[in-house]
Amino acid sequence: MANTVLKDQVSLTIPMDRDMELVAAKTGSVLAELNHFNEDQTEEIQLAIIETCINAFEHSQSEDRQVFIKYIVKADELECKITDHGVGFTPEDQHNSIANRQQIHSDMRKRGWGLEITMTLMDEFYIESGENGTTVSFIKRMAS
Amino acid sequence: MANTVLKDQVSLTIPMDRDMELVAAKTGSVLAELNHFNEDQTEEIQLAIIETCINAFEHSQSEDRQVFIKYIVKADELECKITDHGVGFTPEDQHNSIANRQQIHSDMRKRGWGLEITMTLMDEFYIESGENGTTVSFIKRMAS
Amino acid sequence: MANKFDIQVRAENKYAVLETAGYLNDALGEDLSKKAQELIQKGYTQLVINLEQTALINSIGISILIEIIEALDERDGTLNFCGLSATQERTFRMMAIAKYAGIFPDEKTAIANF
Amino acid sequence: MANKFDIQVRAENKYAVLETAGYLNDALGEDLSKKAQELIQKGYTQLVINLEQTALINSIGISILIEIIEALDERDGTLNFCGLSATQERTFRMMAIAKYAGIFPDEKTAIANF
Ligand SMILES: Nc1ncnc2c1ncn2[C@@H]1O[C@H](COP(=O)(O)OP(=O)(O)O)[C@@H](O)[C@H]1O
Ligand SMILES: Nc1ncnc2c1ncn2[C@@H]1O[C@H](COP(=O)(O)OP(=O)(O)O)[C@@H](O)[C@H]1O
Repeated sequence: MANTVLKDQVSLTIPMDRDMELVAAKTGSVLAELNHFNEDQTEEIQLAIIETCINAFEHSQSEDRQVFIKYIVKADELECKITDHGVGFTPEDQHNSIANRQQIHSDMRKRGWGLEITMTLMDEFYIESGENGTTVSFIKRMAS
Repeated sequence: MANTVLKDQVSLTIPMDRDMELVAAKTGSVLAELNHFNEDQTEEIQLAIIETCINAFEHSQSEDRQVFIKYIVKADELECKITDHGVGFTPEDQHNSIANRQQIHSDMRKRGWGLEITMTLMDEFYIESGENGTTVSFIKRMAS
Repeated sequence: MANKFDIQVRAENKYAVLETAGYLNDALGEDLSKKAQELIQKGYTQLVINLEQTALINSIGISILIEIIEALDERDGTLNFCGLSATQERTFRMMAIAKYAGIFPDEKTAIANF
Repeated sequence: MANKFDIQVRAENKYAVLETAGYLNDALGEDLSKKAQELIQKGYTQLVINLEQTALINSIGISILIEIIEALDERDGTLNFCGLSATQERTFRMMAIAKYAGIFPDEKTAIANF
């Protein structure tokens, strides 16, 4: 860890274990509340964190079984960077996760929603993924 | 960070900044609740974390202005290790903090309570302090 | 708060209400699914799921809700939700759940609209 | 929840009630102290501090409560607390606050016991 002053950054490391995504979500919700986000936005931030953590738990196959979360608090936005040291994925993997499911109503699929929910609820959204793992980043801006 | 599996350990780093002790306390409270601690015990854990973090903010003079918290969850206990990279202190400093205060009622002093509150509310309590900083550790066991 | 495993079932004459409390994840979702299947086995085809005491739902929890909708569909039944937060309702609409299940502000309205 | 700066003051004929909401730290404590001093200036010597909506207090917040007790002591006044959690009451007893201020379960009892 560098000895720099990271005034507005909180870092959290959680094990890939039952309900640990709630710890990450709550940390985000306290930061959102302290930063005066409203209740709906705080819930949206929590859902985005939960979905991204669960994806790392379910899909990353990481050996260290840990998820690393950075929360960066700015005047009117909250950024989260969620990293695993797993196998990574491509847009094709993501597409397959949607295509390969059976369902009764073609427009009501059961899985393959995590990334889409996160993308829809947040204002900015990025994926960096490779053989050293995945970092999903998103930014929520305060409603004006 | 070693690549070992730390199944029951959560790590949090917070800046020494206004209200950040609440982030550390809430993380502890979610872990306590998931571990089925009762409401009183969850509050006690939060208070111990808050007091220890505030001490690091107020007294450590650390240059990196960060506090590092490890939460270790076991079957019927929660351990917290709270570290700063500050100047450290001795039992004498602690004693002076109590002796040098003016007050109307001699038994109702205003400051010098943080460590004592933490010690009283937790089941085990340790201080390691030196010129590289301070680690305060405490364990809360579930009421049987 | 979070993850208090808790499902209340109130079975009336023509319909039944399932009320959840706490984080709706795979575990609580499967518990809910089991209770809904039991009601469906007993012949109930009009179910209300009241999510007022559930602040957080993950997408695995929602996928289990979709399975309940599908099970009711096979018997021409209906599922009505109530007690959703604004964000939950938004997510349900995004996932097309709102097309195959009802979404109502409170239990009374959810029951009145089968 | 946390840190909503919020203090309600209800000044009656003979006493006044101060009700806090949120984390009682230095900031909320100083706000509370200012409001208490204003009441004391106006001649109030019987104050109730209702902490029901305050889930967390830090020791700096408590030190400010002690200053309010001292300010009232100088005028032969009384401070009664109510709405404390079990842990808050335990901490107040440890810090000898319970010797110089009253601790009551609710506002009604706190007011009846000046
Ligand atoms: N952290 C990750 N590591 C590896 N693969 C991932 C990760 N996150 C997402 N994916 C891939 O993207 C797909 C889509 O994820 P998502 O939209 O959350 O739906 P679901 O989890 O239901 O499949 C996953 O099935 C997986 O193949
Ligand atoms: N993390 C720390 N770094 C340096 N000194 C500390 C630290 N924690 C406690 N101390 C010392 O111990 C003393 C007692 O702390 P405490 O019991 O919390 O009372 P207070 O903070 O009101 O002085 C402090 O005044 C300080 O000298």
